[in-house]
Amino acid sequence: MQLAVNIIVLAAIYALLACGYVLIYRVSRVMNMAHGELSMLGAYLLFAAATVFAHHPIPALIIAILMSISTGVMVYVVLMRRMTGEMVLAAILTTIALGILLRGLVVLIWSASEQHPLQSLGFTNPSLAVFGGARISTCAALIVLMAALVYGSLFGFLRFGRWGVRMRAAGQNPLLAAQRGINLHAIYALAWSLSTLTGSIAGMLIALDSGLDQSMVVIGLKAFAPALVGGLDSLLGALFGALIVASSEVLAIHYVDPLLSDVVPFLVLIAMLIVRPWGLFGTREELDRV
Amino acid sequence: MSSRPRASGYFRTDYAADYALLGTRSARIWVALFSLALLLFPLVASPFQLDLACQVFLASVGALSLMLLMGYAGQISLGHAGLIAAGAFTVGILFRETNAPFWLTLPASALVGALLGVIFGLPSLRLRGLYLAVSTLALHFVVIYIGGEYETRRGFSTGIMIDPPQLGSLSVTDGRAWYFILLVAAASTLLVCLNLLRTRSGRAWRAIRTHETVAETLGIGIAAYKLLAFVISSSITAVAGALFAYYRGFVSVEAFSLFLTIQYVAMVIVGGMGSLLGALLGAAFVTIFPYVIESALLALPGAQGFASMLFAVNYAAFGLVMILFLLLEPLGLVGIWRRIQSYFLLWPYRHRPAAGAHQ
Amino acid sequence: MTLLDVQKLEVVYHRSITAVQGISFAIRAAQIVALLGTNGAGKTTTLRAISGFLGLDDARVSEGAIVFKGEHTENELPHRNTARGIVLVPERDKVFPNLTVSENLIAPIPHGVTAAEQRRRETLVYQFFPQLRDLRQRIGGLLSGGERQMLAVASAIMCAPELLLVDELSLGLAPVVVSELLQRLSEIRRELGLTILIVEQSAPVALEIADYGYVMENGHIVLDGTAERLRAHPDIQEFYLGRESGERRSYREIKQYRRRRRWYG
Amino acid sequence: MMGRLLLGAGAAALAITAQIAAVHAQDAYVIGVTGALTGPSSGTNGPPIEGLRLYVDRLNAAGGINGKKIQLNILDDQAEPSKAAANAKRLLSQDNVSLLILSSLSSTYAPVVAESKRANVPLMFMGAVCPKEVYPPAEALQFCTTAYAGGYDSRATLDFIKTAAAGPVKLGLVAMAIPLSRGEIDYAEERAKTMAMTTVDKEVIPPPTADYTPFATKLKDANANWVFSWAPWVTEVKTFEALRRLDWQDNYIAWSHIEAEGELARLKDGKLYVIGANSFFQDRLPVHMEIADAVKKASIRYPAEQMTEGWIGGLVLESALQKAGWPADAGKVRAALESVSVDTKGLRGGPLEWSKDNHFRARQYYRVYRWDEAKSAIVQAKDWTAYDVQ
Repeated sequence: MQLAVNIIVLAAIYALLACGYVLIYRVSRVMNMAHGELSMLGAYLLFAAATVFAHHPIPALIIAILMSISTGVMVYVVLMRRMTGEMVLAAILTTIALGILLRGLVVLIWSASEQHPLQSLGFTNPSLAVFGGARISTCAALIVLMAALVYGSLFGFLRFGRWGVRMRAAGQNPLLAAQRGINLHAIYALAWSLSTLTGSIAGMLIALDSGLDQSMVVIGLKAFAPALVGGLDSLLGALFGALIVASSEVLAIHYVDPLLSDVVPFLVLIAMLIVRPWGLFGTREELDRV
Repeated sequence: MSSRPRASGYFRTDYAADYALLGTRSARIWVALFSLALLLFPLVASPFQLDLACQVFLASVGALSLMLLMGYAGQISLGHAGLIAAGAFTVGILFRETNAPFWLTLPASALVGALLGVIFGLPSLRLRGLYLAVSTLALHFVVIYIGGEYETRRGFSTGIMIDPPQLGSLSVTDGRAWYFILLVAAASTLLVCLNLLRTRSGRAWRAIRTHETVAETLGIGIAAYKLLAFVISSSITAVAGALFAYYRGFVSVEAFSLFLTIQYVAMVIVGGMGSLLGALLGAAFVTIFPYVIESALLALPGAQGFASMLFAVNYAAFGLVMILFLLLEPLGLVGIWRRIQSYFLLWPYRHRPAAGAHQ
Repeated sequence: MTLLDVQKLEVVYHRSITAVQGISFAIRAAQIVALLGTNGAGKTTTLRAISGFLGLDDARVSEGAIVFKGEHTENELPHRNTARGIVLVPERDKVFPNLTVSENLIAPIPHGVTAAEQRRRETLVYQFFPQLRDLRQRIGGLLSGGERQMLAVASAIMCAPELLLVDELSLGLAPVVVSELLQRLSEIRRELGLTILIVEQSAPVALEIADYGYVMENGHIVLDGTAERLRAHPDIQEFYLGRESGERRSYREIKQYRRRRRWYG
Repeated sequence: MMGRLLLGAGAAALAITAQIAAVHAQDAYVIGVTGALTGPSSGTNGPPIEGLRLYVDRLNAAGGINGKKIQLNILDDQAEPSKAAANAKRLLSQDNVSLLILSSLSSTYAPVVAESKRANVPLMFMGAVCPKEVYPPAEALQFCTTAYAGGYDSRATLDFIKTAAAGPVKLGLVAMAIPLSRGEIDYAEERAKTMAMTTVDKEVIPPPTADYTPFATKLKDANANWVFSWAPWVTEVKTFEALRRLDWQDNYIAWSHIEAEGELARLKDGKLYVIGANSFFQDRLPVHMEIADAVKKASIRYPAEQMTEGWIGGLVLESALQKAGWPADAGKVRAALESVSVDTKGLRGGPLEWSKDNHFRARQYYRVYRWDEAKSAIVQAKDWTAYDVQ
């Protein structure tokens, strides 16, 4: 039982982080290697807001979320916009560089020691009993709920929302999209803000659940394994990929060797790349696209 | 290949001239002067500067091999640190287990590198660009894991110590000796690369990089050449790792983080894609830059007062500079270099002749 | 009144190759104008210049002016032009392969357009192309060539254009499909009072519905006139409509000859 | 174009300043410090350096030692071996320091030790775990002031568990997946056998982990009633929290890193014990007060209780340099260090004494703290217990 819960929680974390990669990739064919850092930044923004509005959680949360959205937009407008038309590698490298920059800034502003936004928000994180004697912490439960919520709304948005349809259109054929009067820059900016938002939500919740420090970055990095396993251009894929990776990781910890837990995602990834390079739900021509 | 403008009045009169590494007299003179400077450097340099130079040479070897793979064969790889680690660990393990001398371990690591090259290269037969990059990245983690396991299982909790290599009776510890060894290593790597690029395979790689399908239709065996590129580059990289192990006198997984890969990719990009000179410039820049920033920051009044912040600044600055280069100078350092060069060559005219203006 | 006025337009690729060398023409509102010419004559370039699509392949309008409803639109961004009312139906990649037909139609609708307006346009489109109504849930990638072309035109109309640019309408389509499409176009013109500029290699297709035509070669307009006049013109007869007349001269010769005529005559 | 100019200008400026930077302090004790001020372990290794700097600044303000100021040359190694090696080379060869101080991950030891041997300059570990080389018989050049040290820690911990435990001990062990921590935990496992404790589960947890629950689940399922963790604080505390979330109600003892005092107050858990060699600030000894207001004055970014390690390092440095006199070269400093005997003023259980063959300390004192729900304050679970080092 507990195993199942653990798997679900981890999967939710990965899913929340992975969809950020997917969102950006499908519109601009860029792998955002700074996603981990951006999520971490989101968490720190929450921490900052929490220290400013001590014990007024709601405004703090709202401020933090707004800030993280605008961060995403800024990243695009200031940085990635210039990289449109450059070669993919250059764009990826830009995101890597951005990541390094962010890491430095975070240490600069909030120092390297661990922070606990939960306390500064004045929340507590009691553990709840769920079916079969298994237990789950409130924040973890929140993560699962959030993942469901985010994915639900994303699916809805992309399928029915006008901007969603535009987004998919822009992803498939930017030229035609522009011809049809779709403002590509707006679309890309939207994608970046959405991905940063989801990433930050993940970051915030993880930070609330188990403290906040630099290690967040590596978690973010690990989350692109699910994204690729599922197929970089498919949200559904990201969801399934997260499930697969999470379950294999948890099972490896439980039955084989805890040490494996940080290679397992990549082993799964390699296996997938050998068998089905374009991922579970990915479209095949993506291979030649990049 | 060479898009450098030449002083007017220089014509190639035969194919030999086309193949000559150093076209003009002036080129030869410059190279001669430069190498002289390199030879004299140790006499004036402080040990710390020597160490920096050695680091630069080590980096150049790695950067050149990566440039071969990425800049010419057009295969993105994020497994570079993994390969360096593989080379280093080959030395470490062989030395620890069998106490093998360097003239055994170096070829061994080259061999291991070649084998890994095949493994790293296999995905490239099916994957391109991003997907390839990620698969190599995954392999990086696997290599590191294995290395780490060896370290702990054998109880080398603070890394594997390696004695300096024995040349006959004397053992190489002196900084100057290392300077020359690594200088030779870097120079020979450069020569190897230069010559490789002038062979059939070199041309094939460029063809593949520019357009894979077209290359295939031209009858180039894509698979073979891709693998070849990976094998060669990887074995050079592994040797670089081995040299690193001997130079530092120890091996430990922490030394081969993902950040190392990023640094090497940065060298290739900052230096300028598709140019060996770029690789060298990039290696020098990326290696020395942090120290320059550091000393610049420490030069500020009362710097020590808030040291921990300063170093965070240093860390961020590296990212910032990379961004600036990517945004403002896509051609990289080599682009700047060429601009300066052509400025002087073409003076007083401002534009170079259209032919070969862009590579 | 003239809707689009092209004056001494000159387009340069890669800062070196001049594809269009100072052409001028004007299109009056609610007209169908055909731009004829063989490969490389510069037709498509002209079209791209008008729709603002040059930037992508490193080309730009170096001389002259494109005036749409009194505004200069040289080197303007595509989506701006679309907002102005200039919409292009491209030669290939004309639909979004992974979107359903209805999504293909919704995608281009600019924000700010009310749902009611959207529905109005949709019904309008479906009434022009009833086939699409049945294919609403079909993925764009699975449509046949003809259906694709219809969808392309349809989604162009969803942008509520004033000037519709159609590139190589007939390319790779069966004659029967082509004639149907042409019919639709002229209907659309009639109903919506659109202005249409079609670029064609096959003159008969174009001249079938066009009111006025221009013939381009090597970046120059070498000939223009009403559809009837063009259809009657001996050169057109010979080289575009492919009717026999006297002894056959090689294509290149005729070009020279025509140039001479233009220069010395 | 503008940007390019900027790039060029910036590079030039840096180059120039770099030249200026290479200045030497003429009449001052030059001490080299390299540590992880940024990077993964900076949370643990940064504060000691800050503390040392704080202490030295106060010394200098008070006129220095033997009338000479102390100049600390601090360099950051980001916990990267090669960076550390380069730093050491630079400090030793360019700034020719007479003592090298290291506060970083264990992976940086090898290269730095190698450099210090090459230059024959003493190396003092401060805030970084003590290597075996400083235990008797000690390596000539290596010294260590750090509180924690492989071997003795596990011994003390297990002894405490033995005394505190009511019934039979079912021991769970937690390490981080870095060689050092794994080694120590393996040692603890061995020792537990000899003390008639059954080790029911051992978890080795990779440094960055999204969710610690899977590991905690195993510990719980193995129903351990005592869990001992000797790892970086993150791993220790996050595993504990995960266990509590699984509603595991038994005892957890972890090594008391510099963060411990703050964290105990945060967690408020009666069955979380921390064992360590440094006294907590809640004892409010005069020295604690002294440190606290020094921190307040200098506006350090870390809480006062994290300064202890650095402060002790400062005490040792002061007395060593006093002995060494002026001018002090590396040799003199080393000789002085070998006979150092520092009164830690209650920061530790007793004085810190070094001899020719013992560069760790003559006796290592341990104290156990825990949170007391009733008093809602931190209390001593066990006062100083001494272990002779031989």
